[in-house]
Amino acid sequence: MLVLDAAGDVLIAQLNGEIDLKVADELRRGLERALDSYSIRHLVFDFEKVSFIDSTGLGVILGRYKRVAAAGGRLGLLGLCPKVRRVLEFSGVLRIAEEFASRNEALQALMGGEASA
Amino acid sequence: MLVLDAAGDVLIAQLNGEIDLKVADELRRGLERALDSYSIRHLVFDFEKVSFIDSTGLGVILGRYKRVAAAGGRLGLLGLCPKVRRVLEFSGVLRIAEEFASRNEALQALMGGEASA
Amino acid sequence: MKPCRHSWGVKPVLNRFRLEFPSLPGNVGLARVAVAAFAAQLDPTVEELDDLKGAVSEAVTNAIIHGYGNSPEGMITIEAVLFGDAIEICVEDGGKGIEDVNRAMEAEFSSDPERLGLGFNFMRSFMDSVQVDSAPGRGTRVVMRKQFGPRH
Amino acid sequence: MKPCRHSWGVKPVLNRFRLEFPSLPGNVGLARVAVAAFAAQLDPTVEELDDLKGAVSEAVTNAIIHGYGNSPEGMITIEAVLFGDAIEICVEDGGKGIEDVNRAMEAEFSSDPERLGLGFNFMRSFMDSVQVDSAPGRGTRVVMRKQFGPRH
Ligand SMILES: Nc1ncnc2c1ncn2[C@@H]1O[C@H](COP(=O)(O)OP(=O)(O)O)[C@@H](O)[C@H]1O
Ligand SMILES: Nc1ncnc2c1ncn2[C@@H]1O[C@H](COP(=O)(O)OP(=O)(O)O)[C@@H](O)[C@H]1O
Repeated sequence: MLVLDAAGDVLIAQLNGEIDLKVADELRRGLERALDSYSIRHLVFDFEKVSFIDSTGLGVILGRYKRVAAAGGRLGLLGLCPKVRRVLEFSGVLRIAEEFASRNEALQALMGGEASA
Repeated sequence: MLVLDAAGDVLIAQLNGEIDLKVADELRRGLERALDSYSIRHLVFDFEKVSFIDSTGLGVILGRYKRVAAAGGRLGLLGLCPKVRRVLEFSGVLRIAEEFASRNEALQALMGGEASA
Repeated sequence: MKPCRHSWGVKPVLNRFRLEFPSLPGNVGLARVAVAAFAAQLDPTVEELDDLKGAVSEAVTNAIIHGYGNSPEGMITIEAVLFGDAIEICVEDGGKGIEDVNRAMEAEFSSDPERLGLGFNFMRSFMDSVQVDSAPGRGTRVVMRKQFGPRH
Repeated sequence: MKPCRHSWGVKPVLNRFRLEFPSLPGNVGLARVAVAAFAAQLDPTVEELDDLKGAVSEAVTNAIIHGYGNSPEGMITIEAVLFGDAIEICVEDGGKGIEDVNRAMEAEFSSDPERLGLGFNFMRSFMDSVQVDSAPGRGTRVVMRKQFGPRH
């Protein structure tokens, strides 16, 4: 349900399957643990393998974004299909986040133009 | 749910989706209409696109086979995945039917070695 | 009929559901999907899920065509319970009932010449056990159990 | 609470179901799947089905976390009815209820600081109408309706 990849100060979280109440606690814990363990500035979520997400799932994502945003971090999004895009748009996430076409593009933008690690 | 193809005296019926009570009547009528309209001797069912079949679906198939068997017709099967094969085996259909690897193989065997139409 | 009673030794109930719907042919698929989505919590194999769907399909179809004689006015209830690594599924109708349950469960017995008489055989081969409780005019209840294999 | 009453002008009821399950997080997915499999009979578009799943997910999640405070001991009931080319979905809990329904339905209002307060907004944007009937100690009932677009 969650595959994490840290590249420099960017955490890329690949979400998988149905992101709802059933997985919310585990997802929250997994993300918090990563934020505690690495020195992370920016957060990128890859939605390519997400088949469903509701406001509970979005809440987990936005809660973790709030934590990095407090230290000036940015929120990146990858792999938005029309279904997921609608939910993100409607909740206002699209307005505060940056959408990227690939992992490399995200890393380049967020790591300030340095080559990806 | 049913695509019919007549080649000489062989009727190839391609089944599609979930073959259960919901579609049984329509399937029965479609097959009977074809048997009434063409001079059919042998019946071939293609299961490649079948995602589910139960004893109601098998009943429709075997009922139509009984009709052609009375005139010496044979029953051919195509496209059996493990799931469908289990149900056919368990119901005894595999014992009375012949399994073929392709449409051409079925037509060649059933049309008595003549090239397929 | 009295409600389905579930007990399977001392195993605790992990989850359960109860689904009621009218005796329409389109609802056989609804019943399969609900049971499969519910059982998926135990992480069964694809074959185990196919077995459950097959058994539910047979029992619900029987309720519609035999129990209610294809009338859409009847109600069918499915209850499913997860006990540890096992599932119990109860399919119940308030239809015409079965006079002789033993005879009805014989292979190739059917009261309808257009049918194969294999429904109960399928249920028994797909599940570990099948119990039928029925009497004329009192409806029919089929209780089926299946233990899932050790997890991969 | 009294049972869900369904009526939508003079449109005849084509089909319906009632599903009951305990307030466990794993059952949110069961509810989505059941409603989607049921609504599929009307041949909706993929977007329409996604809307139904989204709305059901929000309502059932609310019943579990707000209604029953995450206790698995509560029971949740979903009733769905097809009227012509429209669906009505009723999600009901016997939980703690809502003091001020108007305030609860405001965008970004949540009694839980960890949550977004967007659940009712999602329901309203996914469905044509959302009615909430609730009172403290009497549980909550959410009735949602959606008309499907003209068939393709
Ligand atoms: N729910 C039911 N209500 C009434 N009769 C039933 C019910 N289920 C089964 N039966 C009886 O048992 C017989 C055998 O059932 P089954 O093995 O499923 O075969 P089939 O459905 O092909 O007839 C049926 O023909 C019917 O007479
Ligand atoms: N079934 C319910 N039982 C009790 N309270 C509820 C229920 N559904 C919603 N509420 C109340 O309404 C508020 C707003 O709900 P909603 O818009 O779904 O946002 P959220 O779930 O993010 O809090 C909730 O915070 C809660 O106080």
